Amino acid sequence: MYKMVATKYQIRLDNFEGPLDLLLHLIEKNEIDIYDIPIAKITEQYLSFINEAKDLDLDIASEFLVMAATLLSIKARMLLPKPVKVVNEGDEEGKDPREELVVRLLEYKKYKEIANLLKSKEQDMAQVFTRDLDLMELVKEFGPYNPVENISVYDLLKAFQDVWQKVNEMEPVYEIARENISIKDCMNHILDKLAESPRGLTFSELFSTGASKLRVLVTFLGILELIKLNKISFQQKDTFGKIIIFLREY
Amino acid sequence: MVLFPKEAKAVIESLLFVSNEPLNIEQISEITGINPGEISELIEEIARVYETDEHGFYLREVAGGFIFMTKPQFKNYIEKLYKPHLSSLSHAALETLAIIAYKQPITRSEIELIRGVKVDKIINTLVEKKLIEELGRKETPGRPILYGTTKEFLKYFGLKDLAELPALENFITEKDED
Amino acid sequence: MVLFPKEAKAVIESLLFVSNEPLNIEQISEITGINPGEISELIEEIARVYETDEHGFYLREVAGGFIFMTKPQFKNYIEKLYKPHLSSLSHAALETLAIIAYKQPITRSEIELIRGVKVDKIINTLVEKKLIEELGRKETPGRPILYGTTKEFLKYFGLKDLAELPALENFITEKDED
Repeated sequence: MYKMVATKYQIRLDNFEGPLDLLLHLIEKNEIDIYDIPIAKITEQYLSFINEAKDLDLDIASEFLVMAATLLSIKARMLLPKPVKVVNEGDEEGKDPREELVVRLLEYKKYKEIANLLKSKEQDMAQVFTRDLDLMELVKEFGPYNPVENISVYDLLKAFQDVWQKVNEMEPVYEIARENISIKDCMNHILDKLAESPRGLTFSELFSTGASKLRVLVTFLGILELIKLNKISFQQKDTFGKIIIFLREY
Repeated sequence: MVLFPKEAKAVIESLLFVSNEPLNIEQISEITGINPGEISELIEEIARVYETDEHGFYLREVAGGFIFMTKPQFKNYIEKLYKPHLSSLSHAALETLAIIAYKQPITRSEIELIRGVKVDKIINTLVEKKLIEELGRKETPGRPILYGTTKEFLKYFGLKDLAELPALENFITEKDED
Repeated sequence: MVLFPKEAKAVIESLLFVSNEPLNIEQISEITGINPGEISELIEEIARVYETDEHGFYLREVAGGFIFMTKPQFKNYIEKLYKPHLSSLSHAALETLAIIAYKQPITRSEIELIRGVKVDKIINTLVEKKLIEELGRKETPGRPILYGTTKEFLKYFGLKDLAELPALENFITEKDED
């Protein structure tokens, strides 16, 4: 019987930080040399923890199950007969199947010990107090403080101007927003243009080449509105041909 | 707990050190169990130590209690220490302030639309520095807060009212003449 | 401004007294105009004075600077005046911090490889507590975030700097000597 059976119900899976923590615990409990882990024994103990957690209906984190699989795989490889011929060191076949696990355990163990060191430092710091300074009170003592010292209204204006310029350069959307195009204005514009062109105009001829998306959209809406009002008409010669818009009177 | 006189003095000093409010003798007595008469004597001893020139702060009796304060002659240095907290505005803050000054009342998201970056932290800083304030809520979905400049803003810039802000048009024409 | 040595010491002491963050020598030099070497000497003098039993607080070197703190033995008295320190970190958080402290900059999945468990929640908590911060992105597929410890980390554990942590080699298990 292993020692841990006696303590079965005091030490539970959820007392451990993870599978490596549980393995280190088993290694310490059994006073095992970490460089020569009796893998069958440890695997059995490890699995009994998992089973116990299952019996208690605890959620077993997947990490614990992955480790169980790793242990079983190492155990299986240990059972394979050792290759007869001497193989080079570093050769995959000659490697101790436990090696990778040992490296991980040693690495984890270091940080576990450092965590304990941090814990003691944390406890030390809980003994000391810094002053309870009220910064706002302190600042008040300095009397009226000008947060815009060295900044004039002209700096402010300049800042605004710079921002505004950037907006105009980079975001044509703003230009449009400030354009304030109304459908009514646009409708009048279309009517004026068409009045000048008795033979009609194509859609794109109704606005200048550099027109914003918004202007194109509003122009389109204006055309729809004018058609509804029976002020304009349109003609299309071929199925995919140009649409010519002209004033109703013509 | 029985304390040796030296230890008693150190305990009292540690309490005076952490407190940001004047501590009175009764409070100290309650915490330490030392009798008020003794506390009074020890406080006097402590006060004498800090009066000497080599110390930067001293014990003052204020509002019926005792509190450590820095000596008045070092005020300028302490102000310098806190200047970074009060420090002048960053360029981002200045831009935001300029937008608010010229476009008020304005919402946070309207400013963000113009500057193209988040401005919540800057808005908070400007409110803390009393340069801007909430003017109300915009009657649009979400009822966002509207910001505008404060009376202090006018004071800091030496303006009578907002109309005294240099006009945008003037600036632009001047620029064009360059 | 030229200061007499005694005055210089008092000025430095006053600054240390009103700062709630560790002050480093460069900051003090910038404020006072005293040269760093002299400041270093004066700070040592100040520290020596407060080490003596009659004082309730002392000067500690933390996070690359100096800060006055109450002496540990007076904790119980101060906790009567102020609430005890807030809860401590979980063991999982401490393990994660230990790994980050030694392996920074490090990604979340690299930490998970060492600890053998998921650490996303702990990472979030540690970032919230400002004990760790993002240092950038690792130039590998997915460009994962790289984490490192903060100044707050040093303050929290009362460390001067990261070099104060013992070398990792000291933690190699002694089994090989058997």
